[in-house]
Amino acid sequence: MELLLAKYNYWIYALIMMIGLYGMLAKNNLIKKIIGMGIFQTGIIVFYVSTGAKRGGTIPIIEHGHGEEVHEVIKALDYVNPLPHVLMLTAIVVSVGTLGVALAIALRIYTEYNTLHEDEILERVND
Amino acid sequence: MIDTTQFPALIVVIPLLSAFIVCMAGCFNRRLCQPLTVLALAGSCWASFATLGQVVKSGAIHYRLGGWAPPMGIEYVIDHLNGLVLVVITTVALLAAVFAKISVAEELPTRINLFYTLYLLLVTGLLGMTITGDAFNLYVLLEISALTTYALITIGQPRALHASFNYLMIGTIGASLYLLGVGHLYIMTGSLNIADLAVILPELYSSRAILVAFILIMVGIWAKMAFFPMHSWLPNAYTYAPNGTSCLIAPLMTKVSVYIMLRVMFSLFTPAYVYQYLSMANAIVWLAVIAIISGSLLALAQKDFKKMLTYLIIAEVGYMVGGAWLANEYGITGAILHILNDALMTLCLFLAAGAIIYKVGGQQLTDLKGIFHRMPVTMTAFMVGALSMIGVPPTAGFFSKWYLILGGIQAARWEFVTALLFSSLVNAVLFFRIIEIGYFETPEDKGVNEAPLSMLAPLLLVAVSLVVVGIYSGDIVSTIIQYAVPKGI
Amino acid sequence: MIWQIDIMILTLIVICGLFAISVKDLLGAAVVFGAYSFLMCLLWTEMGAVDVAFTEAAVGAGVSTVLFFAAVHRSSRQVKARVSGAMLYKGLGLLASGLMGGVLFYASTDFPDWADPASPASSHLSPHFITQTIAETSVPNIVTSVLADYRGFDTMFETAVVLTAGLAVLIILRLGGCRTAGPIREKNAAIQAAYKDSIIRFVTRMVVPFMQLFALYVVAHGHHSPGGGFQGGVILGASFILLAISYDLKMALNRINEKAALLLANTGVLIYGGIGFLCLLLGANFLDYSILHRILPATDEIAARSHAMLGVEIGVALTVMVIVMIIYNNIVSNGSYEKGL
Amino acid sequence: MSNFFIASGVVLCLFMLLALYRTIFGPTIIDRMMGANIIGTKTTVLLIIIGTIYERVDMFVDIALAYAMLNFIVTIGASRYFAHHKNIRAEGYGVLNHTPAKGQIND
Amino acid sequence: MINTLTIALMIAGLFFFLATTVGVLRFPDFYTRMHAAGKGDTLSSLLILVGLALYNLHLLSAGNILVTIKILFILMFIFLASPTATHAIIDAGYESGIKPWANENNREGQDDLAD
Repeated sequence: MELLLAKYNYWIYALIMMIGLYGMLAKNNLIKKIIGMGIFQTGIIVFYVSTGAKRGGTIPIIEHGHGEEVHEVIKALDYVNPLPHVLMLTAIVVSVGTLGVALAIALRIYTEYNTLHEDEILERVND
Repeated sequence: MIDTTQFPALIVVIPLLSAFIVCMAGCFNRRLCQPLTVLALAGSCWASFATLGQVVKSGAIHYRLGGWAPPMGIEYVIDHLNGLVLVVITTVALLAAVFAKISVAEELPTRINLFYTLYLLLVTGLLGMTITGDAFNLYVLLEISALTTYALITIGQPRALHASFNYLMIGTIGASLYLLGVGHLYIMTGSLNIADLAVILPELYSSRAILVAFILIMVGIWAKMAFFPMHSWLPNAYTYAPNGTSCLIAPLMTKVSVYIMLRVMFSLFTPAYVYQYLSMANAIVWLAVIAIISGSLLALAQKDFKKMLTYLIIAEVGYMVGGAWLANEYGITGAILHILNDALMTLCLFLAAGAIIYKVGGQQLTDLKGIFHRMPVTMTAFMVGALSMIGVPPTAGFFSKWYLILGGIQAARWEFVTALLFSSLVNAVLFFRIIEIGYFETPEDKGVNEAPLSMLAPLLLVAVSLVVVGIYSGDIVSTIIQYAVPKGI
Repeated sequence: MIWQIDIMILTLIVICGLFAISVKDLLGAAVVFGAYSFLMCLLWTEMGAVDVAFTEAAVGAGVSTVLFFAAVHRSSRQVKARVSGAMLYKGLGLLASGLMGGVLFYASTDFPDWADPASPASSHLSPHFITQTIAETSVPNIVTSVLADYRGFDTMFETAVVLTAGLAVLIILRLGGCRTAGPIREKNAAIQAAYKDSIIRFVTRMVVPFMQLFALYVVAHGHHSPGGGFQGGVILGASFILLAISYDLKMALNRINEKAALLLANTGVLIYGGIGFLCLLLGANFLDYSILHRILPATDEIAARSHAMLGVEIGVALTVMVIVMIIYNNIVSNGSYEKGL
Repeated sequence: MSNFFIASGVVLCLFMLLALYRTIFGPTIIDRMMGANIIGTKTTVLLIIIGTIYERVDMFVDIALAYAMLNFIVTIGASRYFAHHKNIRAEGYGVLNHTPAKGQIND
Repeated sequence: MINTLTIALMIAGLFFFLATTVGVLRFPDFYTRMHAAGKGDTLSSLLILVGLALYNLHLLSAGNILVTIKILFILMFIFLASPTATHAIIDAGYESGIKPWANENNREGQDDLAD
C-alpha cells in the first residue's frame, strides 16, 4: 500500500504515455492519431503536476491575502509547489495550439484526398 | 536609452514584436510586409553581431529577463558557442528574407502577410532556443518554431500535406520527450535553469532517473533534427514546401537542433558524464555512420534535385552528431564549425535551387538541361556551394570536414573517417552529374534568362561568404570556436 | 492531495484513454476523449493545481472537444483498419510504446515518493516563490505571480504560441485555396433549424452575457483566485463559439469580423510585448515591471509589478479569445466561413 | 466531516465509473454523449466537494462554474452535429452515401 | 445542526445519483435512459450543492456568504443548462431516427443501431 501510494501516479503516467504513443504510431486514421497525441501530451502533464503535489499542502493561493494584510508568516510546507502548475499551464496551451494545427492539416488532407486514412492517402500520394 | 547591455534581449524581441506589426500592417497594405521583415531581421542581425563582438572581447554575457536572479527567473546566456549560432541564424534569415520576396509573391500571392508573420515568428523561435539559459523556456520556443514550420510547409505543394502531418507527429513526439526529460531533471533536482542544473547534477550522476532524462532529451532532439532512425519525415517535408520556406528551414532547423544537442551535452550535463560515464558514444557514432552513408546513397537515387539536397541534409546531420560524439577536441571543433559552414552551404544550394525552380518551373533533374547556358551566374554560385559540399579546399566545407576527419583519426574511428570520405565521393558524383546534365546536354532554347537581382544578390553573397569563411576559418576557430569547445576532454 | 480520489480518478483515466483510441467511431472517440479531459480536470483539482484545472476545464474539456466535433463534422466519422501491413504498424507501435514504458518505469524507481514534502522539486525553488510572492509582487495567487512575473518571458512566448497556432490554422485553411464548404448537404436547414432550436437559442441568449461577464471577472480576479488571462480568454472565446453553434457562424462573425479578429489578436500580444519593451525603454531589463512605477501614478515598485501583471493578463485574454474563435471558425467551416456546426 | 466528504467523493467516482460504461460501450453515439454529459455533471459536483475537503471552496466555485458552462457548450456542440448528419451510425457517414435510417422522420 | 442537514441532503443526492446511474445502465432504450439521466442528474446535483452551500455557512462571514451565493449561481446555471442539454441530446436522437422502445416483442431495429 505504501509503495502503491508512493508510485501510483508515476506508473499511471507512464501507462498513459504508452497508450498515447501507441495511438500516434499504430492508428490508421489521422484524427485517431491526433487523439493519441492529445493523450500523449496529457501524460506529461500528469507527471509534472504529480511532482508538485505535497502532503498536507493546500492550493497555491496565499490564504487571507484578499485585500487585507497577511499577518502570519507564510510557511512553504503549507502550500503545494506552484512551479509545475505554471509550466503545465504553458504546456496545455501549447498542446491545444498543436491540436488546432493538426486538425487543420487533417482537414486539408481530407479535402485533397477525400479520406482520413493513412494507407489510402499513401496510395494516392504514390500514384 | 537602450545601451549595449540590452542587446541580448533585442536579438529576440525585435523579430517577435515586428512579427505582430507586420501582420497588422499586412491587413492594410501587403507591400509593406517584406520590407518590414527585412528591416527587423537586419536589426536583429546587427544586434547579434554586436553581441558576438562583446562575447569575444569580454566573455560570456548573462541577461536577466524581468530582473529576477537566475534560478527564479529566466536568464539569457550568450557564450562563444551560441553567439556564433545566433549570428548564423540572423544572417541566414536575413538573406533568405531578401530572396523570398519574388518567390513568395509568385507561389503564395494571397498569403503574403501571414507568411512573413510566421517567418518572423519562426526566426524568433530559433533565436530564442539558441540564446536561452532555461530548459523549459527552450521547450516553449521549440514549439513556436515547430508550429510555424508545420504551417509553412503545409502551404506548399499538395504532397506537402501528408509530409507535414507526419512531421507534426514526429515533431510533437520529439518535443514531448524533451519536455519529459526536463521533467525528470526537475523531479530529481527541483531546478530548470541550465547553469543551476549543471551545479546540482554531478551528485546525482549515478541516478537512474538522470540517465533516463539524458536519453529522453537526446531522443527528443534527434527526432527534431532527423537523425538516422527518425529521419523519414524530412525529405518529403522539405521538398514540397514552398521555396521561400525551404530556404529558411533547410539551413537552420537541423543546425539549431545540433546546437541544442551540444548545449545539453556540454552545459547541462558535463563532457565527463556524457563521454566517460555513459558508454553510448560508440553506438551513436555508428548511427551517424549509417546516417551519412544512407543519406548519401538515397540522395544518389533521386530524380528530383530538391529532394536530393534534402537527403544530403540527413547526411550532414550525421557529420555533426558523429563529430560531437567522437569525444575529442578536433571532432567537436569540426562539428561546431560545420554548423556554420553547413548552414551557409545549404542556404547557397537551396537559394540556387529556388532561383532555378522559379525560372524553370520544375524540380526534376531533367529540367536542368542546359541550365549553365541559361542561368550562368546562378549556376556559378550553385557550383561554389556544391564544391563546398564536396569539400574542395578553398571553400568552407573543406575545413570542417578536415577537422572531423582529424577527430576521427585521433579517436581511431575508422568507420567514421571512411563514411566521411565515401560521402564526399558520392557528393562529387552527384554534383558532377548535375554539371553533366546542365552543361553538356543541349537546352531547348539558348537565350540567357537569369534570375532577378533580388534573388541573385543574396545568392552571390552566400557564395562569396563560403569562400571567405573558408579562408578565414583558422581565425574563426582560434577566436571563437576554441573557447566553445569544453576543456579537458 | 486526496489519495483516495486520486487512485479512483487515475484508474478511470486509463480506462478512458484506452477506449478513446480504440473506439471505432470518430465522433464516439471524440466524446470519450472529452470525458477523459473532464476526468483530467478533476485530477488536477484533487492535487491542488487549481489553475491547471481551470485551464483544462476551459481548454481541454471545452474547446478542444468542440474542435474535434467540428473537424469530424467537416470530414468523416468512419474508421477503417489498414488493408495491409496492419500487423507491422501495430508491432511497431507496441514495440515503441513498450520500450518507452519500460524506460519510464525504470526511471520511476528512483523518484522521490509522490507528495513527499521533502522532495527536491518541493524544496529547491518553490519555497522562494511561496514565501516571497506577497513581499515581492503583492499577488496572493502564486501561480499568477510566477506565470506573469518570475517566468513572464515564458508566458509571452506561450501567448505567441497561441497566436502562431491561430495564424497557422488561418494560413492552412482559410487561405488554402479550397473554398468549398465540404461534404455537407443542407435541406431547407434554415427554416427547420430556427424552429427546432428555439429552446437552445433562448437559453443561449440568456447564458452568453452571463458567461462573458464571468470571463471578465476571471481575467480581472486572477490575482486573488484561480484564473487569469488564458482561462478568461478561452471562456470569452467559448461564448462566441456557443453563439456560433446555436445560431450560425454568420452570427458570431458579425460580432467580430475577420480583419478585426486579426488586428485584435496581434494587439493582445503587442500589449504584452509592449509592456516589456516599455520597461526596456525606461532603462530596466526586458519585462522588469518594477521600473514602471515611474510612469504609473501612485505606485511603488511592488504595486507596479501587480498592475503590470493585470495589463499583461488583459493582453493575453484578448489574443486567446480571438484565436480560439479563429481556430473554431476555420475548422468548422473548412476555411470557407459559410456554414457552421 | 472531512471523512464523509471524501467518502462521498469516492462514491461519486464509482458512479462515474458506471456512467463511463455508457460512454464507452454506447451502443449508439447518442448514448455516449449522454454518458459524457452525466460525467460532466458529476464532475461539477465533485469539484465543489474537493473544494470543501480543502476548506477553500471560494477558490473552487469559479472552476466549477466555468466547468458547467463548457460542459453545456460541449453537449450542445455534439448534439448540433446531428442537425447536419442525420445518421447515428458511423458507417453511413457524411451524406455522400446517405441512406435514410429506420424510422427517419424528416425525409 | 447544519452538519446533520448537509449530511442528509448529500445522502439524498447520492441516492438519486445512484438511481440515475442504475437507470442509465438498465433502461432499455435511449429515450428512457435519457429520462433517467436528465431528471436524476439535475435533482441530485441540486441536493448535493444545496447541502454544500449550507455547510459552507457554518462559519458566517461575508466571504462565506459570497461563496454560498456563487454556489447558488452554479445551481441556477445547472438548472438552466442541464434541461437544455438534455433536450438537445434527445432532439439529436430523434432527428437521427432512433425509434422509441415499445415493448419486449416489438424491439426490431434497436440492436443493429449499435456501432
